[in-house]
Amino acid sequence: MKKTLKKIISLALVAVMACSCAALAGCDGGKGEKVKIGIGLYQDQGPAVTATRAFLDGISEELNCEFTYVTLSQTDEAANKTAAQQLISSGCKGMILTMDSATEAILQECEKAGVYLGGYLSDYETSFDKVKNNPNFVGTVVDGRYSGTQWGEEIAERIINEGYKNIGMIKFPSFAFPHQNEMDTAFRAKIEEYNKTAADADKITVQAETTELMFQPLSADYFSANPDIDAIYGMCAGVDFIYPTLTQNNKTNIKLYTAGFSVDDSVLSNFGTSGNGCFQELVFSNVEAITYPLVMILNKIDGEEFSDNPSEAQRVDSSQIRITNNEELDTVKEKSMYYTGKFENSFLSASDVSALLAKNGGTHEDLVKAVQSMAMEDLEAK
Amino acid sequence: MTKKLLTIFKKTLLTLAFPVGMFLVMWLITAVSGVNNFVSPIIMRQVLTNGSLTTIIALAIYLQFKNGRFDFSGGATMILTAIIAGNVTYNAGGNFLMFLGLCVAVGVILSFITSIIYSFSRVPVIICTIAVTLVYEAITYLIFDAKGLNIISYDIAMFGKVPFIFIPLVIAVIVFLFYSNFTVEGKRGKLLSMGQRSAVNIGIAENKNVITCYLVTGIILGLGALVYGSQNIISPQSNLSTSSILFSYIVPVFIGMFLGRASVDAVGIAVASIGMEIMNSGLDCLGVGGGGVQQIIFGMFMLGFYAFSGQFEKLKNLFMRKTLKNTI
Amino acid sequence: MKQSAIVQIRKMNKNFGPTVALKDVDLDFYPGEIRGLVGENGSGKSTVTSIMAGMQKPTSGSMFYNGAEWKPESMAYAQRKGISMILQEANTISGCTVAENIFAGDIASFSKFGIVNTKAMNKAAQQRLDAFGLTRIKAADVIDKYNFEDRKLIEVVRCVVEETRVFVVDETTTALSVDGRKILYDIIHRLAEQGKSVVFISHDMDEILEQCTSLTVLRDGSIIGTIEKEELKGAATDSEKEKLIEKIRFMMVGREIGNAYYRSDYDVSHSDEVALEFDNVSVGPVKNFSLKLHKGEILGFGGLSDCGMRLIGRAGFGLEKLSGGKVVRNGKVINNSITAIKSGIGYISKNRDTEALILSADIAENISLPSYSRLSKFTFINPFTKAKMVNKEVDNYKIKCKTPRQAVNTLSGGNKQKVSFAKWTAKDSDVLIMDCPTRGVDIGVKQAMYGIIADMKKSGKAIILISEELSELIGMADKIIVMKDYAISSEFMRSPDLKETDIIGTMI
Amino acid sequence: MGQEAIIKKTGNGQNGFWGLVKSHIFDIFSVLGLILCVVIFTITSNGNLWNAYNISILIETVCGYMILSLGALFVYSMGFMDVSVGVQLGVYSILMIFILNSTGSMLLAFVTVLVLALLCGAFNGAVAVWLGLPSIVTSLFLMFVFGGIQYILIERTGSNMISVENYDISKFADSKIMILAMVAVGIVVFYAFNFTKLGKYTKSIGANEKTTAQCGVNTTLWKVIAYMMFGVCVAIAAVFLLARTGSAGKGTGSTYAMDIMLCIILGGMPLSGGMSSKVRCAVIGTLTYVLLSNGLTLSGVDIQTIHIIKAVIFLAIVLLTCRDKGKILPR
Repeated sequence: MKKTLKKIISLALVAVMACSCAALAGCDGGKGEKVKIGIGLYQDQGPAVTATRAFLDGISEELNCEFTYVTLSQTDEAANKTAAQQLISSGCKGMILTMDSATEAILQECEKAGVYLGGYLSDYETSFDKVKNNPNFVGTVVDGRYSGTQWGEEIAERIINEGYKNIGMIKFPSFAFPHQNEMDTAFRAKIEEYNKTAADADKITVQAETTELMFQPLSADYFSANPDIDAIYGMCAGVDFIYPTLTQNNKTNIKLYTAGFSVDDSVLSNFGTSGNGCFQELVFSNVEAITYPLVMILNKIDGEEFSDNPSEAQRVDSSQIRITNNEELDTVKEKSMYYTGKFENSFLSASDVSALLAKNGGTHEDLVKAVQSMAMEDLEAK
Repeated sequence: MTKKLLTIFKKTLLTLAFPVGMFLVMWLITAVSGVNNFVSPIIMRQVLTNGSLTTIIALAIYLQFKNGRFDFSGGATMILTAIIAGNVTYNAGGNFLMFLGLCVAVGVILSFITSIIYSFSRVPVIICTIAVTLVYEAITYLIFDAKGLNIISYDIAMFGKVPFIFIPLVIAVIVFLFYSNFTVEGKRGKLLSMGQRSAVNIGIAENKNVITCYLVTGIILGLGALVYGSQNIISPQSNLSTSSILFSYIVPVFIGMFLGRASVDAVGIAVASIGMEIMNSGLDCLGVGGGGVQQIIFGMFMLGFYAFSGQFEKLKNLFMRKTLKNTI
Repeated sequence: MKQSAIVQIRKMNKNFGPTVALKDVDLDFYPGEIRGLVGENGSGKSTVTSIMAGMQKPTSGSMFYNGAEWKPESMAYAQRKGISMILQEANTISGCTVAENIFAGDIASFSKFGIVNTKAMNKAAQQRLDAFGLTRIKAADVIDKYNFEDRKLIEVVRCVVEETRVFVVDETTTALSVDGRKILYDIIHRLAEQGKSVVFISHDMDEILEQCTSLTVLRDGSIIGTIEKEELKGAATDSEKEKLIEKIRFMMVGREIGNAYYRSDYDVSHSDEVALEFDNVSVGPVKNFSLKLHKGEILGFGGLSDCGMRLIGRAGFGLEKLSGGKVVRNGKVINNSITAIKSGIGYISKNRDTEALILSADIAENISLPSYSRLSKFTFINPFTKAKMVNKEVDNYKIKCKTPRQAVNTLSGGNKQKVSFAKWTAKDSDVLIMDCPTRGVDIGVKQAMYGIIADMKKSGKAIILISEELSELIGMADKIIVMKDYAISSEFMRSPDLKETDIIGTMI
Repeated sequence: MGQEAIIKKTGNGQNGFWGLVKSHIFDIFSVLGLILCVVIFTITSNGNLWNAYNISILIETVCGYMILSLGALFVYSMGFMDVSVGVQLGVYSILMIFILNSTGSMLLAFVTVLVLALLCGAFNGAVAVWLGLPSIVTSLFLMFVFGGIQYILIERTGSNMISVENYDISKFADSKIMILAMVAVGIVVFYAFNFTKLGKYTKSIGANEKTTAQCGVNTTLWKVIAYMMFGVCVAIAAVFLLARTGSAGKGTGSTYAMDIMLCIILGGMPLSGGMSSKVRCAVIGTLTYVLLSNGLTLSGVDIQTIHIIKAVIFLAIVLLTCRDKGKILPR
């Protein structure tokens, strides 16, 4: 009886091995001369991942590319280097990574193997100055705008217009997200400017010291420390870190202006005037922005160069979709690939991307323009 | 009769000493530091919500502990249960009762699978449950498009809030107490954990007991999943990351086991959980919540408490000679 | 000629891997008899009874109980059907109440829909305890409150129930004091009078002769012979008894044991040099104990199991924290086992399998463990030097094994004990404290060990021999110290005229 | 563990080839697992497993794990577990960067970390004994404290991570040096584990602490030494881990505590320690573990599928190597 059991287990092991073998063999597919590009995302799930994959799937045929995905760690450089190495080892000619982590070490590997690296939705804050002249680094496209000033001002204007008087301020620690300081400063400056001219009753109170979240949900004592707030400017990802605390403490009457987006109905059904109306602003970056590093890498691989190629690697802003009211939300639901996860909703078609390649006559200016013309008005115009 | 009342009074006092003491200490510290929002209904509600969750999970961990096993898979079972039950309920448009039912059902099924693997594979329990943990974590990537779970803002997440949170809490405590004190398998489990070989020789069917115990753990884990899923956004897990759930909820178990000696173990754990949450909330108010300082204080407290309770035992032995006989 | 057998065992075989434990055993047990089973360790006496009692399954063969085929699935099942057995090792479960222990296999009978009625269970347990005259034991108490002996008796209460037809006692009495034994003897005799069958396994020949109505001898898994009631009762005088025992021993071992069982000499001389001194030692309940052990002396300690002698032994090896006084060897105070071993003291624990040996380790490892400090040269332990040392000991003690790399738990009890002796001779210890060194060891090995102990004395080693077997103390010790209630109650010098009865009086 | 199980594990002195096979069945399974991994991944990765670049990254990845699990052997053979290694590695990396950046002296950086690692080892070994705590408690304590320190250190830098400046740490990431380090540590550990008191005593402590103590072994002292030995390995591993990226952040090292445990289990060693602890458990386990991740990625397996394949293979290997045939369920 025991012996049979052992045999069964051995057989099972062999079977598992064999199955995985077969599965793997299936994975290989037609190789041809497709160019292999590795994509390292710091999330392994979620709408951004789905949309990125959908976009790359949609354009892979036209560009004759094949994409391999790995998940990066947000905190562990060694793990990220291993992931990058494995991409190189599996034959990738280029890599697009969303984390600026161990970048210098990874670039050394790239130099050894002749692989190109590009950044995606990341400003490469820590390493950019050191790597921008590295021939294997093609530049990065930022998650929205590099500077936070503009958005801070925009939110301040909305708040002034919509008449909220007591504003809570929440952000991530500045060691991790330095640009949220700019939003903070810009917001406060704008409000102060308004307060100078406003009647006493209309003056806006802003939380004196911005609360920093250590990547943990807001704690309930926030409400006892700031009892009277009627709106929160959440510079950090408020969907995951602020909203849960609001619902749990029945504070959804507080309006939330925050970065980030969710395709989840629990968020969207409470946006603007619908549901509890807690969410007033959501912002996300378009996954199509990956076109920038991708095109730059493909140019390098092709051995082509833009006529107006910049002398050093660039940090390019991308346009963001700001959702400020229900109509805009409906537009997003209808037309944005980020929400639908369907390639047909993409800003750029496969041939659009292909046309941007240097060998097809594209220019750097076109490329930058392409990733910067994907804002709300562009979506509405689509 | 009055004597009995007096003992009950004494036991209650001893049991409550920990959270009350913790409250006073934190209150004093916050007051001295000029933080005046510590004593507020919001904080109290936070203590109760978090404390209830901690209690339920700690009970599930402790039930296996009490039966002589260190089950590594508790965290993974809970996460997977929450993801499955939550998503199914949501997709089916079910209500919070359906969520409750599904959580318990899925928790029981997963625990049953674990127990079957353990009792028939006869692999040492830690190693076996580590393997099971890896499998359950991997499954979180395979189901529901690896979305994890995010239902905190729906009505089905009702059990995550005061006062409804007390319903799963009370069920968990009752199930725990009922199983370990009043049922045949609970008694058998006690015999097995204290003297495994002897109990097997006497003729207690160990496999059956292990499976029953896991089924009960499954109920409690299911309730834990219900509350956890109602309070947290859950993302898929990998590489034993769920062990951090285990390690962070094990401290109340350690403390509760000691406090429980004054009364009943389950009550000790509940009281320890509340006490720890008072500490956490106090630290939050002081502005050191969630950061490195809190972790360090937490670690210091755990070691200090454990060391104290260890010495307590030795002190007690000094006055009770009886143990001497047993060592020879 | 007599009633039909209550249990019949036919052609029973049992193998443990390649080891044959039982070979075609045929055995009958009759109502109203107390059947002694004797044989060396590993002769199969425990195996055959444990199969009968449902603890393990036979490899082949059949059993009949009350004429019907008997295939017990567990000990609990067998007990419900009337065959119960008390095991040699402690089988109560600490941390649980007495009642839970008594009804461990039977909790379900106090339950409705899976819910246990604890009150009813405690009440029933108390009734059972009272029926056995153990009114001082309270059913609702946690069993840890009671000592080893009481726990053994609680086990008896668990095993003997109304349905019991066959009751097996496997070497239980070694754990019991005289009082405890008396209670057990009463129980088995009462059962026999009620027409039930008792199977009694023991190493203590005198006990067997006194209590049993018939006797079966096993050797190497086979039945060698049976001594019937008539022959047992026939041996009335001391010399006849002596002869009978001689005969039984011959059957057990298969060869002449001879007279040189214990030490033959009565030379109590020893060097004047003090090897170990207890200076006003207070440990636990033992107060102000003083004693000098000399080189070449065998000091025997006797008494009931809880008389304090064991504490003295542990204190001598530095295992106990002293509340007063000191243990000294060569001017050095012994306050823990490390200083003890450094100054050449060795200790053989009574708990052989849990304290004296590492069961999962091989023979070589066990023997060399205390000697590694000596073997280690500039951190290097030379495997060849080690093997040489181990081989010497294995040869010296004639440890039965295929290779020294064999795990200790594959050895029989006697050979295990040889290993725990060997590790101290390998270490070259000059003082040896032995706590029940021959417990559970069969005659052949026992004889060899007595020879070794006698040789040790000759070579000038100092020995403390703690034993519950008086005959062993009389046979081996130069001086016997009897302890009672944690103090010395009497001392006897070695003499051919010393009788057990002289000593027992001072023990109780 | 059941008595019968011990017999099973240690072999029962049978003769002949099959006796030998039977008594080493668990070792054979773990080696077979490794060979199977190599063969299958060679096929599924179209030979990419063996290209020079992949070999070099394999060496780089294995190095850290290998040194750590070789050191962990001493702790695991006593039946203890150290969950604090991961955060310790993180803090050590950060400290080394601080020291390198301010003094430029690798020696100073290493010695500081070594001293800290030794102190942690001593703490783990001694405090648990002195206060009468289970060793997991002190190790949890260190985990919380070091986790907190790592967080605070990084927070203080005002950045997400810090990097080594003005010092070429990447010279330690050279394959030759890494192999050299692994072999050197391997030889020392092999020697210490099989031919010195340290190895003999840690195994005996794992098998039966009471007996070991009664054989005149100062178990507290040797526990401390064993933990310190691990500490030395942690310090060495920290250098090589840092050399890989030249930077450290909040999560640096955090996964190592659990990974090492998985390595050792994959090598066929019971977590209860004792006599069946072998150096080859650490070696084979580490190789299998690293190969599994590397091979699956190289073969182009989807990220989400890698987890389940790894888990199932782990389960299968565990079922084959850790089965216990005793009468009672092993705990």
